[in-house]
Amino acid sequence: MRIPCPHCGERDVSEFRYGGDATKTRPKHGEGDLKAWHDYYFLFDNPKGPHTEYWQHVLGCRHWFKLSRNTATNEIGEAS
Amino acid sequence: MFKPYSALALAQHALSPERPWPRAWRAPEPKSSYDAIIIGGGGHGLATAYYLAKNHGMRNVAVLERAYIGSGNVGRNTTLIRSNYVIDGNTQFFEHSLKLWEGLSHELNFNCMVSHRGQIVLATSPVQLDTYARRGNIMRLNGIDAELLDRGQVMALLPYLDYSKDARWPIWGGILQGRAGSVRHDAVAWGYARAADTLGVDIIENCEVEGFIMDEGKAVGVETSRGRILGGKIGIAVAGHSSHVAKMAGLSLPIESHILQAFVTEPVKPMVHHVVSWGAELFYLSQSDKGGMVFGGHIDGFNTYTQRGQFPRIQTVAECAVSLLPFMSKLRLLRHWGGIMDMTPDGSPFICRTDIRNLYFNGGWCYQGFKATPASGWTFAHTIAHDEEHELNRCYALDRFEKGRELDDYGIGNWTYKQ
Amino acid sequence: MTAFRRLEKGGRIDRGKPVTFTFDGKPLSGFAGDTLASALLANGKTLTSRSFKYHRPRGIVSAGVEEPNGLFTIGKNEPNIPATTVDLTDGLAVQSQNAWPSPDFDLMAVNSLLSPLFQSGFYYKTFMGPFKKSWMFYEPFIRRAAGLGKGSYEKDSDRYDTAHEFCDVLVVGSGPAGLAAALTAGRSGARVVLVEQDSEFGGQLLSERTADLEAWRKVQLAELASLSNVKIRARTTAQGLYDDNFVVLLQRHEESDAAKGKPRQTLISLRAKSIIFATGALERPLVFSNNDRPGVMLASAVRTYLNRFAVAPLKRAVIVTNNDTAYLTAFDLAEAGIAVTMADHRKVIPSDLLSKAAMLGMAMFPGTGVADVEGAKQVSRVQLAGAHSASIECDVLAMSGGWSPAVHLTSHGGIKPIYDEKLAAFVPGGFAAAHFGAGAVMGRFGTQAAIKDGNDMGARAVADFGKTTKPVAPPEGKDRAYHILPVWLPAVAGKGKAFVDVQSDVTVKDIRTAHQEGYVSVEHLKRYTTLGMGTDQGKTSNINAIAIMAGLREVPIMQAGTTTFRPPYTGLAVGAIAGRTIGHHFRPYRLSPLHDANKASGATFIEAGLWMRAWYYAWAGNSPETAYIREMELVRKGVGLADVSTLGKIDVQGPDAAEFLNRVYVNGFAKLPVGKARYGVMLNDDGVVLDDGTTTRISDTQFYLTTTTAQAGEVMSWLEYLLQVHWTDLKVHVTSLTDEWAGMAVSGPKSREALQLAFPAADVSTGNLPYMGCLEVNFDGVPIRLLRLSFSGELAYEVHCPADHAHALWEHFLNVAAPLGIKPYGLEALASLRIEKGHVAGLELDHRNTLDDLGLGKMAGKEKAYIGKELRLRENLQAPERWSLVGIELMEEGKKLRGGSILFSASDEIKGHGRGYITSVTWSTELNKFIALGLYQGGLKHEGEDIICAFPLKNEQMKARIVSPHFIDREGARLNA
Amino acid sequence: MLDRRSALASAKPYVSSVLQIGEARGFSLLQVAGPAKAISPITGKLPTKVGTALQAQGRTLMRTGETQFWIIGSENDAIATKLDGVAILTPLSHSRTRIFIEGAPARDVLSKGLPLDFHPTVFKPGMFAMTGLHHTPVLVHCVNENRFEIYALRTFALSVYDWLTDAALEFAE
Repeated sequence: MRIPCPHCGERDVSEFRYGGDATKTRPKHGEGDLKAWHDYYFLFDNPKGPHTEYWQHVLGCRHWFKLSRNTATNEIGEAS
Repeated sequence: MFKPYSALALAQHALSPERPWPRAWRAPEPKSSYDAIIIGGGGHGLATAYYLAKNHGMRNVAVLERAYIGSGNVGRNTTLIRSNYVIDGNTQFFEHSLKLWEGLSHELNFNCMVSHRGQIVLATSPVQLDTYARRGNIMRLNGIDAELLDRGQVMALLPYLDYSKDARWPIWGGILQGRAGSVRHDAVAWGYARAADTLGVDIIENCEVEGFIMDEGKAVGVETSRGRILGGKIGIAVAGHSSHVAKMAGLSLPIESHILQAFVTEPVKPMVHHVVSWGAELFYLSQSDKGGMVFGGHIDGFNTYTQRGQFPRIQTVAECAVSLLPFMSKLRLLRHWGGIMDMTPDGSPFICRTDIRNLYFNGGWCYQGFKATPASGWTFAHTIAHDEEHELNRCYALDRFEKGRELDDYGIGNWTYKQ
Repeated sequence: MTAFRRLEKGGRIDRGKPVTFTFDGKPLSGFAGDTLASALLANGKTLTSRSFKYHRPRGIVSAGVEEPNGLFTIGKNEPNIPATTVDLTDGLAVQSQNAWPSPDFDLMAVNSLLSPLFQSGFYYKTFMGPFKKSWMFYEPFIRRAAGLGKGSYEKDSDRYDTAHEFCDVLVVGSGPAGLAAALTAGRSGARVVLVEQDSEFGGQLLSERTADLEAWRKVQLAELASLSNVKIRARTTAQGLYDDNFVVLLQRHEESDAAKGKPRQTLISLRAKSIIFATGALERPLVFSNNDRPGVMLASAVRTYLNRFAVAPLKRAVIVTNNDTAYLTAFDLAEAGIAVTMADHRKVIPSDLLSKAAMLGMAMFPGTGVADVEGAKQVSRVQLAGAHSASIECDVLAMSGGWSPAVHLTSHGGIKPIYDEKLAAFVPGGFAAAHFGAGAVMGRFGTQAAIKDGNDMGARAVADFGKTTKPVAPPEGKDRAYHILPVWLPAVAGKGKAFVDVQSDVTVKDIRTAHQEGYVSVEHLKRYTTLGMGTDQGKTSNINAIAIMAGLREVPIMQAGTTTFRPPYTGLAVGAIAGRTIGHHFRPYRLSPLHDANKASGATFIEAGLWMRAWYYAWAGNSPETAYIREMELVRKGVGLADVSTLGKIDVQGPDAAEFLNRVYVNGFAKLPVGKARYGVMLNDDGVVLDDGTTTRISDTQFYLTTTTAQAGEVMSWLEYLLQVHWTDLKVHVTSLTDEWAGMAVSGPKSREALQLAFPAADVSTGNLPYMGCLEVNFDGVPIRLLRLSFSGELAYEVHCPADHAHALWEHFLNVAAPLGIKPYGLEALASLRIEKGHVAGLELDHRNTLDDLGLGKMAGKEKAYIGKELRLRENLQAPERWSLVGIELMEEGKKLRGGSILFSASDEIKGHGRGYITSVTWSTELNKFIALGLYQGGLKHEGEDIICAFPLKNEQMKARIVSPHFIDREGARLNA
Repeated sequence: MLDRRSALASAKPYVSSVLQIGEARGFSLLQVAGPAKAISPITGKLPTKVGTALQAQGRTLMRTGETQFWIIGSENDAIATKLDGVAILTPLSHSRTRIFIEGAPARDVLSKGLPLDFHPTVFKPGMFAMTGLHHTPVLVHCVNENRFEIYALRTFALSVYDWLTDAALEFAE
């Protein structure tokens, strides 16, 4: 798989680190009750199809970014 | 017409080739309703149906399989069985599973080739050996066999590892579970299917569940590619696609689907007589009865439903193989494949009721679905039959994260695939 | 008995270069340009091996990678290599496999007599009794019988390299289609890579005998070689296709020399913008009684041996076919003077073929197939049946069941092949973007069609990058249409076994059995009968099997399903995948800037994660058990110097730096004064401890954060995640300084004196540098940070300096403080000293423990928010009976506490999971006894209670006592001194 | 008195007639985080694209992020004092070991371990890439057609050097 880093351009997946579903909203710092944090941290929509997720170019510029990818095909979409 | 398997029966068939073997399991048309429906004709689903019939007298049961039985992870794993768990709950559950493995071929009258050849986990530092010691002590204290090995003992048992100065990490010792080993994975699905079928269970292949039928918050049936089927109780056992199926019932799970790759070399005469695992990086290898070296490592590290792995992971696993067992270099990779795993925050599974009445969930198996198969079916059947978890699977509830009851057997933290 | 001979002339072999090799120790000879297979045939070796299950005599079937039978062990340690894929080289040592004592006379052949028992899946039906674990008795026999070749434990002396490549167009296969495609694409100036698994380019062309085709091949190759933008690679197999056109190529080098760094093979990871599959097609065997006898071969292979290697059947050949292509073999054989008998399943045969056959004096049997084959170790006679019956003596039986496009690679991407009724074959089920198929793989079998395909696809591939090109001129000639009459089962049932998969010994009867028992899906069929599971992965057997199963199920072949093709295409050495990343190169090693200084100081090193760390020093002893005790005493009584450079260090800068740290640490950092350090703990979102460390405020807007060695990378990534993803409003910049700064701990009652001697100009008095104080000094032009911290509990300092200066500074300390008796101490002593002081470390910070478990609950800010605050409050994480940190003292003389011991109260029954366990153990030089840190149910509520430490692995139990984890200087007098 | 010591001080020299591999010492590395418009007046100019470098006032200026730059100067470069207060400064001179590889086979040798396109028309002089070599993060700078400089983490430098010289064994004497 080749992932387009917004800084460095397309690189092998081996340079990156997956960071999970990017569509979930993290409760504001210091806000949100136990339930809100539980659902945010522990529950995943885990769709079979289009997915927006976080990646870090950890063996590169260390930039964290959003990537859209189809989990049914691994087809890569936009990175931002 | 069930016909027992035996050497004698084989001989009879050999002498009169004309008399055919009966089908291992029937291919019935789905009935309009069952007392219980199990979604998923994998190892866990078939085992569940078998134990529902066997232990709980529920024989009006259907197993619905999207493709052919055993088409999921039961046929895509590295076939290892063991019970070296340290966390209260895990220890007892996986030991119960290993005990069931021990008598399985007999119980099912189907040779699953359960081989207790022993597993050795190798430590690459004194500190790691201490953590293994804790594991081994817990095993012993729970009546499970375990032996702590020093470097010399490991050298004697596994003379072919790299003990040279060239090794990146020296081998400090290891822990041996003699009763651990491997099983012919496909046979598990077929054996449970045949035994369940014999007890009256309908195994329905090419039958995909497309939705749930609810009645006042109760699950009462499923819509399938082969029509509507009602069920008094409905169990989900579709690890790999759990989120996908649970979503049809409106459930959202602490699960992400990841790919785990597995590898097999061309067959050679016996060289490796144990299951060998390594502490430097997750790596495990055994030699199948056919002669191929079967091995694997970590998941690829991101969620996907494709069964295609990424090559960089294949390289890191091959690097482990050659670095630990230098002779592997000349053996040739025959095939590699991927299975879709339910990954959970703490690496442990779910076998439990759900918020929806009469709907039960089994999944989240991470790396350990295969070895758990018998106990998973056994406890899931109990949970479905009694509408209540058995002591052995009480810890595998969906709400354990809300309660802070993680079962992190390796002390690597929640969602560690992100690391 | 020999059935083949080498012709006096012809072929592509180099008769000027004779080659000698050994087969089971006996010397044989061949020529450069031979494969092992052609050389063996030329030497009359038709019986080459024994089959997997029945140990039936077998010979070479094919001339390519699809070879199911002719497997050998090359050299000492390379089993299962198809003779058809080995270039013959001088001194090649070849061993036969899976036969004892020899393939010619194999005692294991008794299996053959028992074969009625060994029907498919027989082992699922027996070997179960009499006992629960009876399989353990049977398994060793099964294992020994299985397994083809023998491996060797000896280390592989060859070298394997890796390479990364990129190109515009990858062309796989160098037959007419591939050559045309590569050249057409190449002419556009695009970066083209052409790979061919054979040692020569040309594919099918290499088996032709017409001069104009050879001339055409040479012309194309010459032009390809002249283009700098085109790379052509022979002996290079496209093994697998992965996501985003990531293709794995295996290149086999003609010569290798590990000592000189010359690899035997190179694994190339190629990213191609587009791919043209010109992978050709594989001929199918026909299924009939005893179709596995040595001398029963694929028709195209017989032709290849004749035309490419000048190896011909002795006198007589029978050919059986269901399509036109086998006539090419027949005609070439006849022209070479071999008596040819032709049996064609088709009643109606194209007239031009009939007339040419007649002209060449071939015996023709239309509508006829093979009923049986005679000859135990080599075909001697063929029984024909059908429209005609005949019994024909022969040396070779050449068969053609039609052609199967090599759709393996095109399927790796997940697109299933589809069945084409007209071709009686599976063809690619479509292509992803930028994928193209050319020639036989598309079911277009003629040379002209292949070249046209190649031209078209080459042009389309480069058109995608807006490039134009011109096509390749084809040679004179005209394709004939491909006529096939599908034949899957024996025309007439013979007496013998009719094999579908010769390598796995799977017969038609086995498939019937599988069908009867309900193993009807293709995957069940394969897994139950092991069909297609051999080293050839069913290249010649899968289609026949699917078709036979479809027949039994009475469904169309497409409905019976296809098999999933998985990489690699052919056997791929695990060593080639691992490349150079093995042995001490397996993972990088990480060295402290003080590594050489440690070495000079007599350190013994130990692997700690990727780091090599100084474990203990020679001055203190020559074993860790004794050395660390003297090193501890040194620190407790005098002054010691330790390398702590491996600590994670992070530069946290920006106007919001204080706010940022205040959020990530459970305790407050907003009001930390400049020049002060503070111990902090971070939680993960789930409320479990992530890491701890000491962080110093350098200025209003700058902090110097340290992490544990183990978690450094994780914490860095976590901080970046928070700043870049969630807290983008905070103006903070984080940078790792782990490599920039070295650190050494100066510890012990005399450490202040040592510091003073090292930095005479600095005021290191308690007033100026109190506990948890920080002082920046400039020494010899080098900026140095003096942090008054203590891991050991003694008066102690950490001295941090830019990495390159650390070595000199270390020596400086050892020199100036020599009068104080300063000496280095290592990791083992560091760990022991911290246990005495009750500092938690790796073994306690294991991602399972909460702040409260570690006795640090009171650190957490009551008012302020911090990461993990909410989930930290989860019910069970607050349970009073949780296992939490305690100190443990051994109460028995002469025994040794052990890490990993399980803890019980004195009254407990010793079983189950206990009430806790020991994390870290040391001998205490202060208390003169073994002490430990551990986790115990209820923690210090039980201080003073006696407990049992159980270590059943060594059948040990010993009495111990729960005490405070702070074994020494609880009030902190020493570190505040 | 506190002399500097290289991470490669004890490295085995690589000897070859066609390829040179060694350490390029004597540089300073300053990481500067801040808006380009504030920084460029002081550095002369700045690269506009991440992954590109240029020379100004005798320094090599690399853009390593949208608002992050590496300034590579002489060992005693004092530019930090000029940038103080203008941007966030982090001295990294000791954190990186600069390994050069020069010669006709340089691109092929690097291709053995770096998943980058080293084709001369793609990886041109003045360009650099932040990537992984032997599982460690490195910055690879194309100085000219046949010369590359690898900025490796200091503590991994010897391991990376060993791997690289082993990869280049076929060109060694």
